[in-house]
Amino acid sequence: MIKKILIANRGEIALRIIKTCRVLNIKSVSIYSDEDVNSLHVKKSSESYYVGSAVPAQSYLNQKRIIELALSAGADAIHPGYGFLSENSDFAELCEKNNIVFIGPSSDSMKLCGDKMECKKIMKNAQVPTVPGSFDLVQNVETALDNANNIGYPVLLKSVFGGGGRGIRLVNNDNELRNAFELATKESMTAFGKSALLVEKFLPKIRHIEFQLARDKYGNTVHIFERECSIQRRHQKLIELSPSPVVDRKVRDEVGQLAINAINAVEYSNLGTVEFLRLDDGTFYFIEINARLQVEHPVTELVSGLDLVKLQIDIANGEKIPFNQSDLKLNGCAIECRINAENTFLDFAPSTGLVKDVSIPSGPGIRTDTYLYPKCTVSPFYDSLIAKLNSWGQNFEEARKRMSNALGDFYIQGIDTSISLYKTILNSPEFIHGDLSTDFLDRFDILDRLEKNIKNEIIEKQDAALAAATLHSLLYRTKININYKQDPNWNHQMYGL
Amino acid sequence: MIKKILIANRGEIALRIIKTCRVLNIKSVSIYSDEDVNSLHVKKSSESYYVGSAVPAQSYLNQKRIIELALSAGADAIHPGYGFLSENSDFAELCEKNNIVFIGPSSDSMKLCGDKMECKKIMKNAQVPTVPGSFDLVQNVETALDNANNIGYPVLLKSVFGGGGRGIRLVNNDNELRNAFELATKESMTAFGKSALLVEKFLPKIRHIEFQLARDKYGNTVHIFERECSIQRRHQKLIELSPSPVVDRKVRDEVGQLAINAINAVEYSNLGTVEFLRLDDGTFYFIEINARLQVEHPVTELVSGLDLVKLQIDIANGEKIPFNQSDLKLNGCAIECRINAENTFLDFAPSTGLVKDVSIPSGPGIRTDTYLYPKCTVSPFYDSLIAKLNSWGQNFEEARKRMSNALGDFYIQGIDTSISLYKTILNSPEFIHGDLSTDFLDRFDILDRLEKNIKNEIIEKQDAALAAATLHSLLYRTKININYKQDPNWNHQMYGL
Amino acid sequence: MESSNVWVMTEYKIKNIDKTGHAKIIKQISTMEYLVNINNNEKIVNILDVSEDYIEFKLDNVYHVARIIERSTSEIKILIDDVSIVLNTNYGLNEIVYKNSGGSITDSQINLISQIPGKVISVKINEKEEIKKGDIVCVLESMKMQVTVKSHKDGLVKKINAKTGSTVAKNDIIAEIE
Amino acid sequence: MESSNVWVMTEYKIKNIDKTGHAKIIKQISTMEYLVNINNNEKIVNILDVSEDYIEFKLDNVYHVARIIERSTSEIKILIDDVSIVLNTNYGLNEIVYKNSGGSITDSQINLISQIPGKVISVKINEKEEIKKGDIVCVLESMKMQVTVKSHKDGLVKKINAKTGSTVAKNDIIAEIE
Repeated sequence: MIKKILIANRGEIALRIIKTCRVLNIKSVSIYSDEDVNSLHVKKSSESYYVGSAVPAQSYLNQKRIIELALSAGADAIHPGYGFLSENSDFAELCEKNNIVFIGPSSDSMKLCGDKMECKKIMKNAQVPTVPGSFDLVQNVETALDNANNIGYPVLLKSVFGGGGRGIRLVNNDNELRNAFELATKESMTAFGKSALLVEKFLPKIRHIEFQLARDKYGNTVHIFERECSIQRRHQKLIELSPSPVVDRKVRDEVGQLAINAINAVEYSNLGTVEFLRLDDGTFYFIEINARLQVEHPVTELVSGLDLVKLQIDIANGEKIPFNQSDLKLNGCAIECRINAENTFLDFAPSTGLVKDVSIPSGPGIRTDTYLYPKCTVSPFYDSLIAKLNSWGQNFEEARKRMSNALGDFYIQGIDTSISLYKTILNSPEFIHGDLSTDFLDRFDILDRLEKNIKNEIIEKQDAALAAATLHSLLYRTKININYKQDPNWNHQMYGL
Repeated sequence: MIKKILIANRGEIALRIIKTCRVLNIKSVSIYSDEDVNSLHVKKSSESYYVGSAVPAQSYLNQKRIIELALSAGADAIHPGYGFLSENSDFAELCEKNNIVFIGPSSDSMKLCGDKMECKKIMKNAQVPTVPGSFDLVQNVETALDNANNIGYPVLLKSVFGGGGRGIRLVNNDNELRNAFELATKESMTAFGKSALLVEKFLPKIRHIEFQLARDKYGNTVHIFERECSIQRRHQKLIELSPSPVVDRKVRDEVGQLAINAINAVEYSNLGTVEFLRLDDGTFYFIEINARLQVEHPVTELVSGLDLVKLQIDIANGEKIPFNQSDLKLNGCAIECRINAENTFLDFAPSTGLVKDVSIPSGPGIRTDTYLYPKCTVSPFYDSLIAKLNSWGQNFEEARKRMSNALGDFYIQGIDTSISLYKTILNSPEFIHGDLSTDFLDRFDILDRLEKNIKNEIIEKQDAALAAATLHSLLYRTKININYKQDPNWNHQMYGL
Repeated sequence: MESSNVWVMTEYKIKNIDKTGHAKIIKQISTMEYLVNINNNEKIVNILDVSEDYIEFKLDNVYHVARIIERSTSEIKILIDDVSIVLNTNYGLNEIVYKNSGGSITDSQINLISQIPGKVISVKINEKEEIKKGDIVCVLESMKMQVTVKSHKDGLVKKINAKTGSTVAKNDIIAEIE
Repeated sequence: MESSNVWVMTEYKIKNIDKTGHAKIIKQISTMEYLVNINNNEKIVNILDVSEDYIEFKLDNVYHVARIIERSTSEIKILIDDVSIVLNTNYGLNEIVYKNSGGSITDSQINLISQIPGKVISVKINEKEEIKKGDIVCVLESMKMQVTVKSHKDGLVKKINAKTGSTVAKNDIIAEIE
């Protein structure tokens, strides 16, 4: 039985894990870099240790040092959170070697999930549909042409050395493919000294829908419903919800079963997520398995009632999943907005520094997971995710309205955030009608709408701003501040300038 | 359709109602006294109006002024919250006369609920069991003796002019009753010029269990499960939970039906609560109907998923309840702690003044309803309830652990609160085992335990306190404060005193 | 370095539990790190943040926050992790009498002081009357609640300042009892 | 009373929407209450709380909070109910040029300034090169994200300060473009 968990992470997810540790009477050990001396996860854990300098390689990615700290603190398990070492199979292996329980899948299973090509082949055998395209690297232009004609144009020519949208070319016919192949090979050889290309079907207007899975060490597997994560920018999720507006019970059963097959095929253990693309015609294609707790796990917690971190720990302890698929009931609807420290109009550039003041929303159906507190600092060394605002409602519309209001109540002074952007998205008719896709922001010119909304807000607030400026001028010039309330002569003072 | 609601209340319940108004796109009008100029309900409502001086009679109880404000602001409805005018049938009538929707029962129905003797008679006819005793005032000692012998000793002799535990005498036999009757009559005649006495069965070790009811204008009635509110001090509820540990499905169905019969019998409309006493042998006795939204409504919201304020407004709008009894599913368990501004060891005396700092708990399963914010003031003119901390869990134990941790995260600087008391109660084995009763605090010497817990905490923290005092002395004496971090010579300065 | 031995070794009386403890700074390890001796155990303190009325630190890797509520030459009132502790620097000369903070409150042997602001609902004693400790002196109303104020001692009621219907502020003298 | 007519009538330029507006305090009704004229409409202001960088008030019974972020003799930057508004006191003499706060950022016509701290991943231009407005100058990494810095104007690259692998602070000059 796990008694003490080292949390190899920081920020809101470290706090989230600490909360479940406290409920389970498990001691939590936190680690912190120079940047995080005054972070909330240090304050809320049972013990904390300095791990290294601000640069992640020296601290939250410093495998050797983290293992040493776990051993010296007597931690019997490590929770990696998300990001950092959470999908590093070497680290999972290092934990195993040191007899420390890694709260996640085995290193072998994680390795499989991380190898996209290998994983795609396994899915083919497990009859889980993947995006049409090559199952191996295409070594020459003839194979590429064969593949392309098999699946039909348009296709994407992808370099495996790319990532995040780089090194991807859209081609519409044989001629374009020939040209693109030559260019891509040359480019890759120059940059990396080797070339490795893939051909994949180009899919327009897609939705990102994923299933939350849990699998224990005895092979019992359940899915805990889907999450739709189509609202993205630069392939990064912004807003997630459960259920998806295009998944009904029948689809949930069918695609949920595919997800179960997928995770069984890699002999996965613990919690994981199977990601799919969904086309407008209702086709689902497997993309990948995320071998960790996801950022957006709270929406699943809100509609299932489960504590997913507890479930992770229970499975890591060798316990059986204490329910069957049929025991799980999807209750209401949940939405998450990832509050990022960024300036939407500066091309989403990070915004860091002192958070002068913060006021955190609460009330019916609202859950806020955040590491912010008044006078804390947002560091440029780490992820820009500063808070996760979640809402729950009996239905999508109630959840949406609650979220919209909670966004208005979330006050963060001193840094730029994505809150205004989310207000615009949440109140867009297309979002209200569930017309989601990964290109939602571009398709509906959301940034232009946001700009218009901001101008309208300014117009709406101009009278108040003028009143404030004028009255403040008066009070500022006369140097009468808050204390004037106590002064019975204030009336006269004001005019006797 | 209601478009604008004046909220004739303050504090957390005003904020709670505003939140639902915002979800429903209804404008909220708040009112404030001199004490509440800087209160959060003023800041969060659509409009706000000054209502009068700090004394409730001049402000939140000032019926005429409130009606005037509602009319001039164009509010088509008034929500009374709880306390203040919420159960004042004259005010409900005044609203009706002015064509303002009173969000609550009709004045006639409210009048019936308020008349305890009349209500008891109606319940007798509706076959809802009431506490054994006289149904009329006992005019002479012979009737009192008859009644007492009918129901069996021990009995309570109660003066209707008492209230809150005053004017109640416990008697064990005919002789004691004769003496008590004489004394009570004399006392009442001296104090009030008239005497009115009741005989009621004395019930030891009772639980307070109530049912949340909703009834629309067409007579459709549902109960939304029970709440157990047995943890009390001086007949005031401190902690409430749903479900009750002693109510199973069968009892819920049976007593829920009694509650439905009770509320049908007074032709109630809107949300109300039917309160029962439960004896150790499982007998339930009707006590009274609370003709308003209750303080503890969030626990019902958490286990039912309903927004009870929305349901109130829908019913007031003449809508039918959109679900049947069988649609309602009790989901998990919820607990509420009423955080009061009071000093437990000064006989629960109110503690008022500036709240220097506050940090509000959040996270999985936690909901906090409060009017506190950093640097706000708790006024001595109004109720000592400053926050309602609610937790939800899949079962009682998860809800309890989450609550226990959230209590630890609730930091309120500047005033005394009941948080420490609740930590002691929540972690008492008797609470964990559900051994609740209205005399819980006395029965288990909770205040003594709290004192011991505080001593243990001090012993546990003494090393840290000594370290803090010593290091602070060092830094304080040398006048080196937070800025020393930037000073590379600090090391030397420290020793060069 | 030894010129300021005030902080080198300090003995404290922990009022709330009527015990003594001592603390000594052995050495400064680095800018933010100290080796200390607390009640004969060596421990490491890492200071995370400090200001004139505030200190955040780790003691043997466990986080603590101490807010200095009041500080005089002989007494420090600290709120440590939300636990209130009063420490007296104990010079071994004058024993500080332990007073129970619960129950009734006195600022001297004579004056009965109100701990809360409120309206006087009723006065239960008369001047020149002999009363016992714990007898109800008056009833105050504050925050919709009735609060009884009880005598802190046996004695003769010399003067009653509280009048029915009037209001009292916190720390007002309700009565003088000799 | 008329000696200080500065505040009696003020005309403002609302930068963000390129409009003007005016405000006038007509009279003080009571200590906390004023009658004002805003854009030719009379309104009542009730002040709820005020300090040197903060004012809470009701305007015709609707609550507002204004935080004064920056204040000079000619410009006031206000955060009103979480909406950022910049006002210029407009004396009708010098027109203040409206600058779009989106897009690339300059502090003069020459310097290209970094809006964020970060590590320089790659530099995409060379000194003496002619570049166009919007061309990518360099790529910064901050918070795990790559951020492109684009040129704010057409021109000749006079000097590049950013070097691959080095770090830049907020407001550092990345390049000089003539």
